[in-house]
Amino acid sequence: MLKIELNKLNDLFAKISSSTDLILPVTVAGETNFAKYEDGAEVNLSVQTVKSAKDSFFPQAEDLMKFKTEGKKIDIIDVREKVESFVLFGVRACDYRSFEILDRVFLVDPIDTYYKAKREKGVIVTLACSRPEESCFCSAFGIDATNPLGDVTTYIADGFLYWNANTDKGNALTDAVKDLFAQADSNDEAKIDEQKKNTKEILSKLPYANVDLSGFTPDKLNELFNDAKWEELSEACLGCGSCTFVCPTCQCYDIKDFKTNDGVKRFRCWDSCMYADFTKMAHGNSRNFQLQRFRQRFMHKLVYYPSNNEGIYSCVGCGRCVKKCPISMNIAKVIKTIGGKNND
Amino acid sequence: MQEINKEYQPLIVAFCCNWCSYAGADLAGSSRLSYPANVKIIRVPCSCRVNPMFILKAFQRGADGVIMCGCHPGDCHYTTGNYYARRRMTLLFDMLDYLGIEKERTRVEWVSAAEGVKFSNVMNEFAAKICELGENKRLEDLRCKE
Amino acid sequence: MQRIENLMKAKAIELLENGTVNRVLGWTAGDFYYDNTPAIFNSKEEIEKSFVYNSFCGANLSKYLVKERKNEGKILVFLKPCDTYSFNQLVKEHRVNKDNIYIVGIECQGHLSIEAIKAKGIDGVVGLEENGEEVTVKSIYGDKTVVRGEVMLEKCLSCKSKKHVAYDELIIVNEMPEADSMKRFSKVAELEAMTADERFAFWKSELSKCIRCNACRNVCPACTCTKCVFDNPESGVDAKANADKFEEKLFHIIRSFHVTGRCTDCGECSRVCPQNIPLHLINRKYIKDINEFYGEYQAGADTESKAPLTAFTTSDIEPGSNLKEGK
Amino acid sequence: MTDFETLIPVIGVVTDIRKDTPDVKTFRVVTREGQKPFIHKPGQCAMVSIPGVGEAMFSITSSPTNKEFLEFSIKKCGCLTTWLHAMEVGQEVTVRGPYGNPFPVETEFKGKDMLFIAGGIGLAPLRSVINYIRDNRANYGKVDIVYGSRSMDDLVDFNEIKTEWMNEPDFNVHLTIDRPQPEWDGHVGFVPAFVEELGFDTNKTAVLCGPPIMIKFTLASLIKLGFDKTQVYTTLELRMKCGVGKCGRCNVGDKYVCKDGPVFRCDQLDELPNEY
Amino acid sequence: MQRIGVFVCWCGSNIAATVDVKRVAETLGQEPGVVYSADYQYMCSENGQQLIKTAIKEHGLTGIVVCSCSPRMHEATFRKTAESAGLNPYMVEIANIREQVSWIHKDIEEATVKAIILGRTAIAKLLLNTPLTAGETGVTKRALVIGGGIAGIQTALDIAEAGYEVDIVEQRPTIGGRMAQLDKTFPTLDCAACILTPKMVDCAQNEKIDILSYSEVEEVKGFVGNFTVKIRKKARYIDEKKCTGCGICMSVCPSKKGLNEFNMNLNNRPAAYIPFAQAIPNVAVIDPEQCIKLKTGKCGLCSMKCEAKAIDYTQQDSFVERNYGAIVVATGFKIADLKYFNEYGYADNKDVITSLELERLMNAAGPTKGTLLRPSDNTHPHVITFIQCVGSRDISGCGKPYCSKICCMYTAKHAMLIREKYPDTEVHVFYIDVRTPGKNYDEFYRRAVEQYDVDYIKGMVGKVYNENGKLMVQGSDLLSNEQITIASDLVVLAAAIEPEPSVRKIATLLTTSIDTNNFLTEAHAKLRPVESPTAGIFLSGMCQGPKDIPETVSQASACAAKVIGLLAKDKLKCNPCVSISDDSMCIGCGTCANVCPYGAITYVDKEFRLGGGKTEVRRVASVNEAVCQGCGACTVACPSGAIDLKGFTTKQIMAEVEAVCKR
Repeated sequence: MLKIELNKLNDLFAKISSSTDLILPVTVAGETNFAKYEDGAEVNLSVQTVKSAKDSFFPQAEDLMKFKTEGKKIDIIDVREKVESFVLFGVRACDYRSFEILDRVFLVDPIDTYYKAKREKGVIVTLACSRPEESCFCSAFGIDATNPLGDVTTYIADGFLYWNANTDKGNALTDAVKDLFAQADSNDEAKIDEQKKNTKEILSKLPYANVDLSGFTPDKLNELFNDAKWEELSEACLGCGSCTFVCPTCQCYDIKDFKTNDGVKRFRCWDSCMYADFTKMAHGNSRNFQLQRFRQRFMHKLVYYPSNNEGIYSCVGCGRCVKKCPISMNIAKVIKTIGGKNND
Repeated sequence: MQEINKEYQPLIVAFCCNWCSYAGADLAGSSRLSYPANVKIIRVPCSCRVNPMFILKAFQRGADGVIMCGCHPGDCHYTTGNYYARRRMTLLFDMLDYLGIEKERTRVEWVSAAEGVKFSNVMNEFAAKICELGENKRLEDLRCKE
Repeated sequence: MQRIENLMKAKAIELLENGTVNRVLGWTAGDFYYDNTPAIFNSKEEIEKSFVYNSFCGANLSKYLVKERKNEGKILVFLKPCDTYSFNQLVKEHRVNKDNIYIVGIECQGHLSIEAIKAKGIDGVVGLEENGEEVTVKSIYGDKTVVRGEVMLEKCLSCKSKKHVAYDELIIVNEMPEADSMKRFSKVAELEAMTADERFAFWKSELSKCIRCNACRNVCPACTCTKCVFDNPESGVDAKANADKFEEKLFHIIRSFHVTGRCTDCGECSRVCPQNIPLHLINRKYIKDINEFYGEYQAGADTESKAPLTAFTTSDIEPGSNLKEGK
Repeated sequence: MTDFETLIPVIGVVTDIRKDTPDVKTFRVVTREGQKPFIHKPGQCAMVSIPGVGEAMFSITSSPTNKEFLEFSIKKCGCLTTWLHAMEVGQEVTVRGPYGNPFPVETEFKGKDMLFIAGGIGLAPLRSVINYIRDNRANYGKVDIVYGSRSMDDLVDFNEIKTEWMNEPDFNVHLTIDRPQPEWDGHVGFVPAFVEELGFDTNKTAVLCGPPIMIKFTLASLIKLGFDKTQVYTTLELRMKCGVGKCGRCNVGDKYVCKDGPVFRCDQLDELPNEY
Repeated sequence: MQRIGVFVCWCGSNIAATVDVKRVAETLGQEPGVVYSADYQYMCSENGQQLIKTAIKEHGLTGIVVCSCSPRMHEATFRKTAESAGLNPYMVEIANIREQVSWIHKDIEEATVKAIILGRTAIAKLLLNTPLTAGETGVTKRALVIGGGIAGIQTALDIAEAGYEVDIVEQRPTIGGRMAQLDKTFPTLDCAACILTPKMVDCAQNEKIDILSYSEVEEVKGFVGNFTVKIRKKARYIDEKKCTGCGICMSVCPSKKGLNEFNMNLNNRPAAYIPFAQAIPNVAVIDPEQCIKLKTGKCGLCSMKCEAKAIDYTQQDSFVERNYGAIVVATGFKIADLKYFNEYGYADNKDVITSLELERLMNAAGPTKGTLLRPSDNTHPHVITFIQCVGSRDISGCGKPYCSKICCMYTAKHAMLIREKYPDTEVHVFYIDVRTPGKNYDEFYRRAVEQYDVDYIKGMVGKVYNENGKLMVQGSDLLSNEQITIASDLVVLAAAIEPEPSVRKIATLLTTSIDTNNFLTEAHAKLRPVESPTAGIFLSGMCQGPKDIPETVSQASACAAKVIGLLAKDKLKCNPCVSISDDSMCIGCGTCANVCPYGAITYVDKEFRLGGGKTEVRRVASVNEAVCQGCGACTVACPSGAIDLKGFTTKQIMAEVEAVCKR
């Protein structure tokens, strides 16, 4: 394990970004989000980002291809540029788990090559949590926030950032920057362990840490689907889509065409199952009411996805939706209301 | 600097109401009063048909300046259309300015059917102003230029 | 506060039981004191169980009445002074049926913002206690005390009015502080005084945060269209997610333009923005302009007056004439 | 299939357009080189698009045994389809696919007596199966086809039905239209009632396709006749966008119509929540 | 996808000299959707139109783009062409490559590129056009003429002659207008009264004509074929039906100091009066501002003396509401205010008069009983100086920029009449130009100069001042290039004329356009001179522009012909480019109706199907297609974009913007 003083982090970032793109939490106009590191950027590793880290692999808007039309002829132009490797720094355990969840969507047959290219080229440097928020409930999904995986795992404790490579990619990155680091000793490791222990204690006491998900099993699909409580839960929902856009695992997208000045660009962009026109097609809409759309989101995360993915929930308990819902309705409340008797 | 300006041909979209300003443009034409070729006129029935979305759309698509022309207040073919248009544009232009978009890029002129000279003068003047400002960078959509 | 909540509960139960209304629109308690959710209560039991009114009931309930119009019977709604303006505006635009609504105007001492509390460096908030001007924040990392006035919602810091402009009855226990509606425009004026370049830089950094989640639009009581132009492929401006910087601006300019003269400045757009973009500054610019150019106008102050954009005078100012050269 | 480009289509040239009914046209599509754009199985779909207009899922109506081209029978109902209907021969479109699960022609259907029931444009997805069976006649038993439409004019592929299907050995075609028409001497009435009237043997495997309401009532008719839901197949072609099971639209419960469907056995549908 | 034909017009060399028309046709021929393109010398010619018709049929075109002159010129022509070839007329778009391209750009490359862009823009719009069909409305077979001067009278008589009912609304107590004030008329020198009064009598006697004198239009609703007009009948304080026009009230009225408007205020009249002897209706009126009874409650002399018991001091304004199919504006003119022309001393010298005042002074029924006496001392003037173009052709901003047209001729008339009647009188005329186009006009003028020795001085007058009882007219003679001063007894100013001021209010009521000089705008300056741009509103006489009597009468008859043409129809086609509201999007907020200038939008409750078998009743906007004029104000006001304007849809304009911005 290596270590670097926190006040030297900017040197580390400068070094990494001199050869590859570095994406990390940056504060712009008061809000922290993952963004490209540039000289003078206000890096902030102490708060949870507003949006999740999924942008790096599944951007909010992404060009798929271009078309040129002339008369009756159509030409398809592949706009995919060769993806260069990049470093995604400061990913928390919950967001890291979200990549695994997204992988099960985008990397299963047929593979989404746009996602795959970025996923392969991204070096993920995770950061262990030491100060969870009240909205966090990653532990409910079996995530250890104090010990995230990734190509490199980092810990911040006592004025130092500790660095531990886990994979070949991580080792390669480490080789490139190791001049800036010092070797950590057992004393340091003890400090980290101490911190992990404290953090775990807090985690276990968080209000939503122990929400009972046991009621959400694929075999109860229809029963859950028809639960009468969806109505009261969805009543206040504005259908705004904030939750889906800050969510690390929401992966619904739309494919749209944009007419440029000399052709058509086809791009995909995030969409939200909360939107009224999400399922609207020429011949009608299969989810006409907000109740259906609201139910879809939570059923997908808690039942449909697990049903297709060996019981893995498509929620990581990051709590972003808990914080950002304009009317304070969220997945934790849904789980508590519908999920089972242990939640009272 | 001169060189650059010669090269640079600002694109100007002019929304003209059918009854006065479009006729004014026709009069400019029949009086052979020239104005830059990059002024492109879009005919609307009345200035009140001009939706702020059209103006933003023009900027998005690469216009460097947008001008709306209508009948003089009080002379609207539909009696009151240009009064509504005037309020809408006042507020819209103010908002664009507030967001930091150069105020000189937008303009409203009242041009009657008899004001061919005014039409041509206004267009020449406006184009010159936009030339000074250079390309529209603050309201551009990079995708359109690809 | 507790006293008001009790009065509200009692009133709700009374009106339900005497048949004046068949349901109640209020707030249901959350898990952390600050996460109250708007809710419909159908019975005394439901009200007793989870009805809440505390300093985190900033949400404007009037928009829910649009949806409730479809349901049978009279509904009781609790509206804060500023919410009543939105209500009037909805009445004016025929979006709600006044006859089926029973309004109880409630006291408002200004509502609090959990974001503002967190901005003070307090995280892990799991509960609060209100004590007059002091608020004790209970956090997993220890308790802290803050002054109410410092952690209010932006819309309450610059409250436009403490007057209920529509109600059937009022529940007011304590005197409400005077509101200074002109205070709202100081930040707008500050921006106006900047150079165009500075303003552009300001908005560029603010709007670049926009994730286009549509929360601002969907929460807005003036945005009640069944199909918004931004969702309509026929409109020419439809878009999902900001695929280009232009779309951020387009969306916010058009969104605010569509509510110009209809926006009551309820402040919900700014409250719900997940990226905390000061959207109220856009809406307020229009309001300020209207006041300055066409005379004082407060949308929702009444249900009859003509909106500024559907009216005119022959001597209105000319577009752009107010703007200074090169500013 | 790992390097399969999920979202990038190929260019297709429209080489033939047939007007089947007042609002249905059949388009023949080949690659620029004149070949069939891709191999498919009966019941599968493809995404057809006009850049700048839209992209939508259509079932492939030509038989997999046809090695020369793909055909799509498309009903005019939205923006893209209106555009397609206005198209002329020689126009290029983009196609990608094939998507979805096919009918189990090589497994469950094999050796069976088949009963096809279609309403309106619902015949489109069945055409590829029916023609596949005709081309592999020996592998299947008797074939009954019940096809109904609003009017005579709305019967898709009436020509092919009359000249080819009706002449096929062991093929029984039963046509019906909703309301009487002077030129029509066949059956008049709705499909579900007609099915009951015809009273089929329950040893058949049935394939149903049409508007949701027709599927619902016809299924009831079949059950009345003694069919089991495991004997009845249908296809759901709703709200697909990406075609690859990722965009999140077309799921019914945990099943994605574009990946797990569009062909479902009716008993499988029963397990899904009622949201289709 | 449409099948579009593009037709590029050379307009002789008008377009072809600066635009490479072949290249335009070729390039546009490649555009998606375009299946045919051609160029031709004159598309609007018979052969050109034939070319279009043939192409439409042979190539099965679904729409055409004509790249030619302004749509204001020939859009209607090409729409008819298309229609005759079986195409919907609204599937035609015009790219204006003459007025907007060839006439203003010199560089061929630049012009050609612009022409192509404008062509593409028209194609982009056309791709989104849909065939539009006009609705139909009935026609009320009755016309309203606003103004009872010679123009209104002639129009009304002609319409009535064709068998339709017509009402004349006249704001003064009598019809007759300005012409009734004139003495003789040029170039034949007939007496104005002799030729006008028979027509006035005809009006009164024609049973198809109803004269509403002393009345004003108060409110106009509706649209072509179906106007509803509210007319205010001002209180006369005299029962029109009872009054016999005997004039006793006039003679007994003690309040005699009213200014006689008919005599240009040159003398006085009583509070109860009949404007002039031949007034139609020959009914008295009481001036409420002047009547002692009405002001103080004391007096009542006229009432006591009136044998017909027609006096009614309690009379109030009353209103009538009538339906009309067409409305004619014939509001006429007045003499412009001379307040900006102090140099001529009009305000300070009684003997500086306007020509209309001179008319009254020379008129046998005028204040001087036809003897020319100057106002100051009622003596016969021996030196009379006329000053032309007072306030006309003035670009300083004080006067009118236009030529008042009639002054040259009437001055010649006046000079001639004076010289004829008073040969001892010296007559000088200061003029800038003498304009005498018209049949026998120049001959008339020459007679004045040659036969009557009128002294025409080409030059401007700088100043008129009073010196020892003489009016010194100081001016320059441009021909001899010297300053001259003429000591005159009477100075006559050929003051500019301007539209009757009430026309502005009427134009607003009728929603018709008006130019900067307050003249009503015609639908087309050359080709539709008697129609206003607002359907069903027609223009007769001076309200449209300066003209003399023969011209006014011709225009009045032309106008009548147009009105008759309209009234003869049983059904009218409406403008199909009207607003339409999409019920599925409309939220019934009421914003659109608030901005509609025509009141074309109302709201209805409709039932709609929701998904899942549910229904809801919603309030939605409904546009009256016959009332909507297609301005589009509602489309922008509507926040949801539910309301759109056919022919100028949001999508179409957006497509145009996109096309125009492509470089």
